[in-house]
Amino acid sequence: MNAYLAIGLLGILVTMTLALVRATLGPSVYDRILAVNTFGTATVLFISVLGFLTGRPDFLDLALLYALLNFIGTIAILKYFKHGSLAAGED
Amino acid sequence: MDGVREVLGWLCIVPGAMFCVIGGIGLLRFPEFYSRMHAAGITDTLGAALVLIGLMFQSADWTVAVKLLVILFFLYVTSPTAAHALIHAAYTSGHDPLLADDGPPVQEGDKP
Amino acid sequence: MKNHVILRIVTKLLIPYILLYAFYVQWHGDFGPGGGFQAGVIFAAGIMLYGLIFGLQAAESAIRPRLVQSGVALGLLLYIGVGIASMLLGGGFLDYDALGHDGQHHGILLVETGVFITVASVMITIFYSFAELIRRQ
Amino acid sequence: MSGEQLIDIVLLALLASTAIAIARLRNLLATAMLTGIFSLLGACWMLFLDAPDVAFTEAAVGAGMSTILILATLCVVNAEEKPSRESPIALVAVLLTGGVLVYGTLDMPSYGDREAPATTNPITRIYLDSANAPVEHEEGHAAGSDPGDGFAVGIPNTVTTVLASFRGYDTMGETAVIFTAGLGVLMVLAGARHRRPDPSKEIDLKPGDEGPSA
Repeated sequence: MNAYLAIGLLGILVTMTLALVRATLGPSVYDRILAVNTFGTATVLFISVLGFLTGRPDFLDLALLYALLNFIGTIAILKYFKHGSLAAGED
Repeated sequence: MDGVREVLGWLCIVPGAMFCVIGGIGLLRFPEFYSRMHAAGITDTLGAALVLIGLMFQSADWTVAVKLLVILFFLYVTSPTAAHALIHAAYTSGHDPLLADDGPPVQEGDKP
Repeated sequence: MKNHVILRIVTKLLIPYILLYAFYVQWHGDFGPGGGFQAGVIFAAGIMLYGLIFGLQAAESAIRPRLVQSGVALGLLLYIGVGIASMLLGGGFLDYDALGHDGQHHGILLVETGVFITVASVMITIFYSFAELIRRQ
Repeated sequence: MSGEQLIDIVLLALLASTAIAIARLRNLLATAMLTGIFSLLGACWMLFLDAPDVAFTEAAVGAGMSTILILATLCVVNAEEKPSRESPIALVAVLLTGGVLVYGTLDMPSYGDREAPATTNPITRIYLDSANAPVEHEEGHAAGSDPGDGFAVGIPNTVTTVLASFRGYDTMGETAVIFTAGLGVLMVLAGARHRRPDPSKEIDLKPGDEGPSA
């Protein structure tokens, strides 16, 4: 186990905790969305570092999946919140 | 070669994780949404880039390095876009930033 | 969201890669993590993103509702068809060795394709009917 | 190794606190977002337990897909949970069920146990051996041969092999379940389409403040 990878993993876990606290407290919806977004980035990093730490780089497929798909959730929440509906798109 | 790798790991991954934590602290401690956005940007850009680049130096196989590069590319495309959409939605729906008259005084020339 | 230029451009950039990644997960499932179910969900998520940004009508003209509705049954039929084909070729039900040279490999790929078609179609159909329901309200 | 245990404990604590937050929040939009976080954490934890295929499924469904479907449901129903009276009977029922479940896990082998039935059962060895054995291309390799001798698949990902080949019947059943579930959801939604919506149930969300959170 490489020390710097372990330290990196712990740092990312701390970030995840902080983002989770913000997502729970967040006074406005936007704060929550921001926290979820940061949490998603931290998850991508967590998975990548964990893959290297355990010597299984095929975990990176998962990180790539999150890098591609995290965006969708954010957009969906924003759209729902802005239009009050997911279907409004022809405006 | 392993020594160089280790030095690069210490130089990239640990500062990257540090920037992530700094962004997280800012996300939690800053007073209002727009300044929290600024803090979250640190995690999304500097933290992610440093960690992923540090991992690139660790990878034994070039396909792994390319995968990391692709992840970095998509993170760099999607997270600014999400941030833009988020801040646009917040601003146009009347979520006002905390300005000088609302809170503790700030310096002159710090125009909104 | 249709007038949101940055979102539209980035979505246009992103969707081909999401769909491509779905196919990567589908065909690469033998070597890495993944398989038909995951690939179907990822494919459907790509289509949903398209529907969210460009509107339901654009998504429905890209992937016709009739097509996905038939896809729901088609995938399962493909799965069962592989089983029946292996029976006709002299093996048992879903015995891929009967499919000939390298039969296990081909059988698994075909079956995973069936799962992919069903899962993607079910997810897209549910999305379409939800959007239709919301629009009528 | 204590480092692994530390990560394990932190991940589980995060999962538990997310679950409590989901249960305590009244705003369903915030709940939808926290569900997304729960899914991300779940994928991380499953990955940590060395189950990349399960984590991959969780990731594919949790990122985007489930959020969209939950939000679509919120479009149709009210976005605020009705205040419910907390009754002690419910607490007792939950504690009882939880206690029974925990009691049930006591019989299970611990994580990574060498003597676990899944490890000692001979079928595991047969599965692993025949999934990883290279295919030998010989004529007369009888169809329907007995798994164990001469039966080889030669696909690196054992999970795919077990799911699609050795347990092909199971996976077919699962596909049929997805098919049936899809049909069921379609019928429910089509039934709701014919009813006239109640105009008083209009979604009314003011941006900015969601009111007090737990």
